Amino acid sequence: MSDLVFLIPLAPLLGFVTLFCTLGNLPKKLVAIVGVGSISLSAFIVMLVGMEFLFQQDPTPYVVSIYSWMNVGGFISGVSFYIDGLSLIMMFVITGVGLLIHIYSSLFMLDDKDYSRFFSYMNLFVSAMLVLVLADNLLLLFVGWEGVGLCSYLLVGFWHEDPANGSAARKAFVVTRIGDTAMALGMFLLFLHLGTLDIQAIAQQAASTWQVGDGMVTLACLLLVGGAVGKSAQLPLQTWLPDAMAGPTPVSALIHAATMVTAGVYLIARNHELFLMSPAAMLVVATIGSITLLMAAFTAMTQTDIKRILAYSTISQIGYMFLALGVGAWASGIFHLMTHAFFKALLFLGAGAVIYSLHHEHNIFKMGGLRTRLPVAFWSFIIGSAALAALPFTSGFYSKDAILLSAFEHGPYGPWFWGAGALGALLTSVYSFRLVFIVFFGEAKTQPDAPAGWGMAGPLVILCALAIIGGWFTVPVSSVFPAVHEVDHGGVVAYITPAIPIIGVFIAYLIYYLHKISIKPFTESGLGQQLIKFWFSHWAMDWLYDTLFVKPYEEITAINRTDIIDWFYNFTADFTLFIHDLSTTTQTGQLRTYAAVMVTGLVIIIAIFVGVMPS
Amino acid sequence: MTEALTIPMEHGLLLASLLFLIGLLGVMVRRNIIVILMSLEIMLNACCMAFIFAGAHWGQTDGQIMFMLILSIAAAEVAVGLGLLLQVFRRFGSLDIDRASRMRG
Amino acid sequence: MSMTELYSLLPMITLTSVILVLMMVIAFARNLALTCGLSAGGLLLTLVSVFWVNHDLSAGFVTPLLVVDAYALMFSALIVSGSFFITLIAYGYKVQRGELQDEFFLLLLLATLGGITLAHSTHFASFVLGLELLGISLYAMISYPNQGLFSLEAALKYLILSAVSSAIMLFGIALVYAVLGSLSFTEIASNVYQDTGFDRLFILVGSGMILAGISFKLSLVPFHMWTPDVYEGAPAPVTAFLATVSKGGIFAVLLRFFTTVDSYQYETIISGLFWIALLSILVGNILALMQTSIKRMLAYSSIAQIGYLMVAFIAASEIGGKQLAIEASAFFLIAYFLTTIGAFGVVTIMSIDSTDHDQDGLDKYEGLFWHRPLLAGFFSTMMLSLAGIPLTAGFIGKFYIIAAGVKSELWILLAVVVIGSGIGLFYYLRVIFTMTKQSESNEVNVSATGGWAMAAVTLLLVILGVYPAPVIEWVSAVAKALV
Amino acid sequence: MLELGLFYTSATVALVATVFAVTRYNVAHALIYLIISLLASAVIFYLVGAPFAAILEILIYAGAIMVLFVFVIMMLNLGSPGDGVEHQWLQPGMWIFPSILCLVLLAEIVYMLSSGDRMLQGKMIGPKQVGIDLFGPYVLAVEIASMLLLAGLVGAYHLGRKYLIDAREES
Amino acid sequence: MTMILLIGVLILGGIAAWLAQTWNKDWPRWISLGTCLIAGLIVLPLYINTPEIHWTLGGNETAWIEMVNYAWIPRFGINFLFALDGLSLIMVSLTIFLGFVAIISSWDEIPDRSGFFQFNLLWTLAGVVGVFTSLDLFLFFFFWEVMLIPMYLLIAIWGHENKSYASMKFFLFTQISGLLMLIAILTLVLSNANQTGTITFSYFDLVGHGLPEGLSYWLMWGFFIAFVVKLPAFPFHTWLPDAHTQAPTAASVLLAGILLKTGAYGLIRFTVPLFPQATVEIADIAMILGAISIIYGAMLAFAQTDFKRLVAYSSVSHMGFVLVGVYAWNELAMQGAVMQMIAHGFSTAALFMMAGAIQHRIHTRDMTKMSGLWHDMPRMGAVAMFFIIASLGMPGLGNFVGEFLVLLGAFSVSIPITIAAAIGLITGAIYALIAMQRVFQGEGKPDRNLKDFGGRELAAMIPMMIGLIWLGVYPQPVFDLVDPVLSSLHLLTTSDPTQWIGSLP
Repeated sequence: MSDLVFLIPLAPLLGFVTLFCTLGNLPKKLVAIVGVGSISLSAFIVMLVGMEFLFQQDPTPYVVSIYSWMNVGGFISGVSFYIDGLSLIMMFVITGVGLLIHIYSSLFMLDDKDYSRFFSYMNLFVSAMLVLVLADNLLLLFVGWEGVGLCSYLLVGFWHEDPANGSAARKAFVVTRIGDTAMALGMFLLFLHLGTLDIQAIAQQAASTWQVGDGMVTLACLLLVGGAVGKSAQLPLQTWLPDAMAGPTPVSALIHAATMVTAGVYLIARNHELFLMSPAAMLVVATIGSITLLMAAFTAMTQTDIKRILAYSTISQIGYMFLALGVGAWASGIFHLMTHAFFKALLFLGAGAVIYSLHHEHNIFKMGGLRTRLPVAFWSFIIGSAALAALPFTSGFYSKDAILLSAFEHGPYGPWFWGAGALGALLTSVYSFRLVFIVFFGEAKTQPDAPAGWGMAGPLVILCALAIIGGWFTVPVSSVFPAVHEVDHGGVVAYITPAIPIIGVFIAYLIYYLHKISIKPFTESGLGQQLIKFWFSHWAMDWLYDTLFVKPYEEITAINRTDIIDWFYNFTADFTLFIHDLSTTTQTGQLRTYAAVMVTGLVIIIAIFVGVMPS
Repeated sequence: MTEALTIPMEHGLLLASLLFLIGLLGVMVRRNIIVILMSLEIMLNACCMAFIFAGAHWGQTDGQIMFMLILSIAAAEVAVGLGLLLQVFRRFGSLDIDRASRMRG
Repeated sequence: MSMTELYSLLPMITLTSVILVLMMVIAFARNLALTCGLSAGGLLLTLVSVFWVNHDLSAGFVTPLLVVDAYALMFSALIVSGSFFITLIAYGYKVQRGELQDEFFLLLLLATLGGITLAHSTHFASFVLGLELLGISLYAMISYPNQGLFSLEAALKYLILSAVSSAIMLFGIALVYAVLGSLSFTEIASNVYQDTGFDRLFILVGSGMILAGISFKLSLVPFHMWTPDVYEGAPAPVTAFLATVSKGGIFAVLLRFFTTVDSYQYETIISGLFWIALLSILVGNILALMQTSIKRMLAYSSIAQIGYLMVAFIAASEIGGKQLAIEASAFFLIAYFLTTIGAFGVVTIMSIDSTDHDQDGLDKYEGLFWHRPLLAGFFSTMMLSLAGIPLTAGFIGKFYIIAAGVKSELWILLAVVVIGSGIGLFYYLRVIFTMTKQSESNEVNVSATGGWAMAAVTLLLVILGVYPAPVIEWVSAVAKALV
Repeated sequence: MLELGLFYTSATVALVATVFAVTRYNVAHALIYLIISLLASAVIFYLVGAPFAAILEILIYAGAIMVLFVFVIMMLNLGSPGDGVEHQWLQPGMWIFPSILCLVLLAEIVYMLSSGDRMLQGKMIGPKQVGIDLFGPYVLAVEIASMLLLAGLVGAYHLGRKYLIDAREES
Repeated sequence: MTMILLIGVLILGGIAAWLAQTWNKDWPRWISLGTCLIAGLIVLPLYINTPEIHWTLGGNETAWIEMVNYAWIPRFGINFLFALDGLSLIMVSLTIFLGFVAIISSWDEIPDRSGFFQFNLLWTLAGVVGVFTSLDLFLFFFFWEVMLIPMYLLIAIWGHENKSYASMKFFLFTQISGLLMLIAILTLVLSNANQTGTITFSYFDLVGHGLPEGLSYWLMWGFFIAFVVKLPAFPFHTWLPDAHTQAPTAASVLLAGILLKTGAYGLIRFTVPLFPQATVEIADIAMILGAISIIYGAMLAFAQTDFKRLVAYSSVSHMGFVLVGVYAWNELAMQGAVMQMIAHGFSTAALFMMAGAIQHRIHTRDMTKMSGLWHDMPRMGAVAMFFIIASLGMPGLGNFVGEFLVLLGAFSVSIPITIAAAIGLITGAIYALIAMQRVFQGEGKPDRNLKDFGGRELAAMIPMMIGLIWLGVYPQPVFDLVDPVLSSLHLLTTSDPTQWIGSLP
């Protein structure tokens, strides 16, 4: 089957090329067939490859070399794919969820005039994402990494007639580019010291070159983390993700929830051997994760836009994954990645269905009572939110529980991480069910259209199923990651942890369904308003960056728009002209002046010659 | 008279220089073209004188020969110069050299 | 005088005979075409005789006044060819200006004779006579009748100032003679060393005055003030002559004097020349910058060009760099001749119909590229050559100058050359740019002879720029002989 | 001694006459002073042993060339009426800078002259000697000078003739 | 012989095109196109040849694909010395190709004097080909100057509203710096002649000269400034925005696509090999200049409202990478620099062509007056998006390979400079995307009725797109072609491999 591996990213790429080059001249039906078909092909091959790999006696990772990309000056990088449990699970998620979302989109986007462009970008994205996860070296990974960033940009700004969308897209690209640059520097550092960018080789070389805790390895890890936080929207580069919701909803589901934003998690997990050598970097990852998950959770509590709530929840959930990575619970992190992909895609698609039916209405306070009118969406949301809140027996529960327990066990800071995670979990359940109660219960405020057809409902249903049962399996990554010593599930924590979401749901129920508890005293108090405003603005991060970076950059460039250096040259020219004007006045046209100047010259020359005047 | 003066050559050259400078001054100060031409003659004459003194110092004929050559130069120059002067007087209606300062800059 | 001596003087004799014949012809039949043809033919004949003599040259003195050697013949050839082209270019110009134009060519030939005399002269007497022969012919040519007031003014200014400078120079010569007792360059050279009682101060003041006079003729700063006015006022062909033949002849004698007498040993003289060259380059270029009259612009640019030439001249003060420097100045001068004649040739052709004042306003040249592409092409080539851009002889010339400067390590002057060239580019390009502007057509008549002459000059310029090897060989052989 | 006295007297005359020649407002007067200066020069030439030069100075310089000036002055009818104009033209201020220049130059020359101490040879060089040299080594100079005079002739003829033609047309 | 044939064909083609305008308005461009195709056909067989001619360069054996040597000016030992190796071959091919693009881009744009236009275009190409192939220093300088004249005329005659200023500035900058180089060349040659007794301008004789270090240092500056002005690097870059903005499209394409590359080529071919010691001394300065150029250019590009000006400043930024790469002087960075040169040639040429096409259609370059062009011209929008993406360094396209290798190589030499240069990746994205948004995205304007890219324009664009993808996906052939050149240059600058400037550990 390894012969077919190259087709996995190639099929969507060909789909992209076909759709892009025809520039919207194909009938929509054909576009949908190409767009969805290429992903299906990819998914099918992933299935085949996965089956073969998993049903081996002893699954061993293998490399599929396509061709040698660069071989220059001691730097060798090939286009070769690395198949192991981790890349397989990623591919399953990408092609599987991707396929569902493609199917969903084929209906959702049907009325859009740029239908073909949409599918071409989506195909390109899937292709790039597959390259990202399949790459066996960091450079190729970087290709996919930037590629998905590009697609994110293209798709966020898909409706480019509105400049706001364009700005959001640019923000998404530039902010992640900052992280990418850090990651590139990390790659340079690794290459400088290890002489290779091959991921497996790095792991081996690092072990032989560096001691555990070496400053260099920490620096390299931190630079890679820089890339990861950019792509995965973690502190301090998370500000782009909420704005990225400007794109079509399937995009949000695929890119900004299920796949691309988890690339950072994948990167760290992929390089876990390196990270294991740097406890400090691990600690940083965990800290970033826990802080981000809390910040985002607080913000999600205050949002009113349905997609932004989900966006912040995504940030928060990735924070959990980071926390997991940081505490060494690799498998749990990847597990959560997978389950999150299911339930978040579900939530977004559900939200998409709602928005679709409500004529692009995003404000949750203008919705309400949709439970009966949009039953599919309603159930999607119920299941998705339950998984998100990690209610028992949903997929989210299994993954998140494992993370929290691992965090608790982890070293001296463990309880702190656990505390953050637990608080986050509480908030998660509150805001997710706040959303459910406000949107689907209460009185109806708008009249939705009839729900869309099965093309959209079908994927929702499948995802519902996945969101529930997705947690019942284990991810086949045991061969990838070092065995974690068995977590002691005893103790109070093991019982408290599962209970937290339930408490959260209950609180939300009291506040937003029964209206038993009024939050008005809080929201209307001065401090409360300030706090809410602060949280609503996501801890004023945008403002901070605006003031610190964006505005100064704009101002400096605006001041220097005409190029200060040029001023120097122009001054030289003007000065010469000035001298010219000055000296033309000596040419009076009068013969007497000329004679006098001549004689002056004579006097001076003789003076120089006889040495009266120093030459 | 077969014996000529024996004076310091420098005296003669000083005289020539003074004449030369007076002529130069005339060129620089006067506005009447005729006077300027005359001043030129004074300068050339001063040169002649310098050559005569120098020739007398060395006892060579070269000084006098140069004198004669300068004489012919002066003659030719004056001839052309006066011809030009007539034109100028006709066209400009004046002998003021400052009239002839249309070109400048 | 022996036969060999007479034979060596063949070019001068030829030219003199042509002058006399021409005078007779004019006396009997006034016919401009005939006159012009005779002059051109005579000049060609002279040119042939120059090469003839050069072919089997027995270099030597012809009386103490003149010397016939490869150097003299090279400059003679240059001067005669310059006059030849100017004759051709002037023809159409003169035709339009009615009767009584025949003597113009006579004067031109006389002036050329003066130039050749300068090239051959090795004695102050012949030097002064050659200079004045050149000068007096020029006075008459500049103010040649039927020109406007400007030419009169120009002639007046040139006459008076030139006479002053001649007088200054003569006085200087007298001072030098007073202490050295000789007027011949070679004898001066030996006296300077042999005579133990020689007075340095006399020689210095004397050479200061001579240098001032020569600087005037070469229009070097600060003796340059006349240049723009005279260039502007004089009829364009005369300006071409003034800028080339007159300067070439004087430079020839200056270089010969310095190399023969080895005045280079006087450091103060070199330092004086240094300032003159430096100021000429800077002042010339700066003054030319925004000129709207092409002739004035070319006048200022010629100040700068001669300043470049002086860099090579100064470079000859280093013993090791002497040959290269002489070569450089000779080649640069050749390029300068061609370029200047070409440039003023275009102005001449443009001015054929305007009998009052030459067409030298920059605005008159707008759109020339589109109406008269060939003429504009010629002019652009000239501008590029003046700017020292490749494909033209000017580039090789500038290359030579810089090589000479580098060889003698004149870093400051080289820096000034760079600055000057930078400024220079601006106004040369401005001309080209003006010609490329769109404007309505203004018709220009081009005389056939003038057109062909321009084509020949341009072609020569480009050939020299692309394949200069033969000329370089020639020049370097001459320089080798001189050193 | 008498000759020496004669020399310094002539020198003084020449200087004074030249100063007057340059400073007179009336052109005719100036010309007369110039002729006096030239005659004084001729005396000096004779005294220092150049009789041929002295004769030529009188014949050609004071005679021929100056007569040309006289012709022109007569032709243009520049008499006393020109005085007033000259007075206007010559502002005292105009003298200052050129005079300073000339004085500096004089100082330089005096500085130079004071360095040496040479006597004239006191030998008389007659016309014969001059003639022999003139047509010996300097024969080509004579030839070139002839061309020079030819150029002067052609030039002057042309410039002057044009003037006459115009004058005739106008009358 | 191929080189002389090539230059000859271009020169004669130019003359033919000029003459042809008398008879028919359409002929010149067809002749021009044909000339370019012939030139391309002349170059192609060279790829098949393997380097066969061996020559000693600074004591080392080097291999060349072709070499021509005729005496020109024997007095100075100046020869018609042309030689071609992989690096030259690549650059020459790029030149011919972009010439083709330039001709196509100017197809409808030049209504009158098209013959003279094509003449200048082809002569510029001839000059540039000469620069890339001549190895006699005099000859090199000759071509170096010659290529400027037709380019000057292109800008001065067919330029836009401020052409006088722009063309003048362009010429002044390049000429004055050129004169400095001429002085340096002559000093080098004559000082070398003082030592060895023979005057020679041959690169092969001059490399490895034994001049004292102080002198070499100053000479190096002469070369360096001339090349860096052309590159152009901060602070000599200010001619470029004006020249590019005012030039007609074809001239912008040539300027950005190949003329800038001559500066980089000169640095690689001449400055470093001739003055290895001095180069080490200023490597830091040069790299810092490169890094400043990258960031400064990007910042200025961001602030512009004129589309062409933006692209022009982006060139400053991109060529900064080349400067950093060259002076990092290890194989990675050098290969990166070469790759960046080629890729930048494609991407910027395309962007200028785009700018020209837009100006041709809506008669403005002001981005504030555009917006929403995608709506009107989706094909152009898509193509523009491609090149914008390429220019901001998207992996998978040529520019990325170049920038990445430059940074990777430079990282081993100076970490702070590399970090500064890497910031250019961010600033680059900022201006590139804002341009995209301002021009193509946003609300379209009604009634604009614009013509989308037609077959002619796509015929120029698509090869460049394919080229960029090819360079990004499979750059190895280019590396292999250039590798022998670079490694021989390395060998001669550093006889001891351990002392390579910025060699890898």
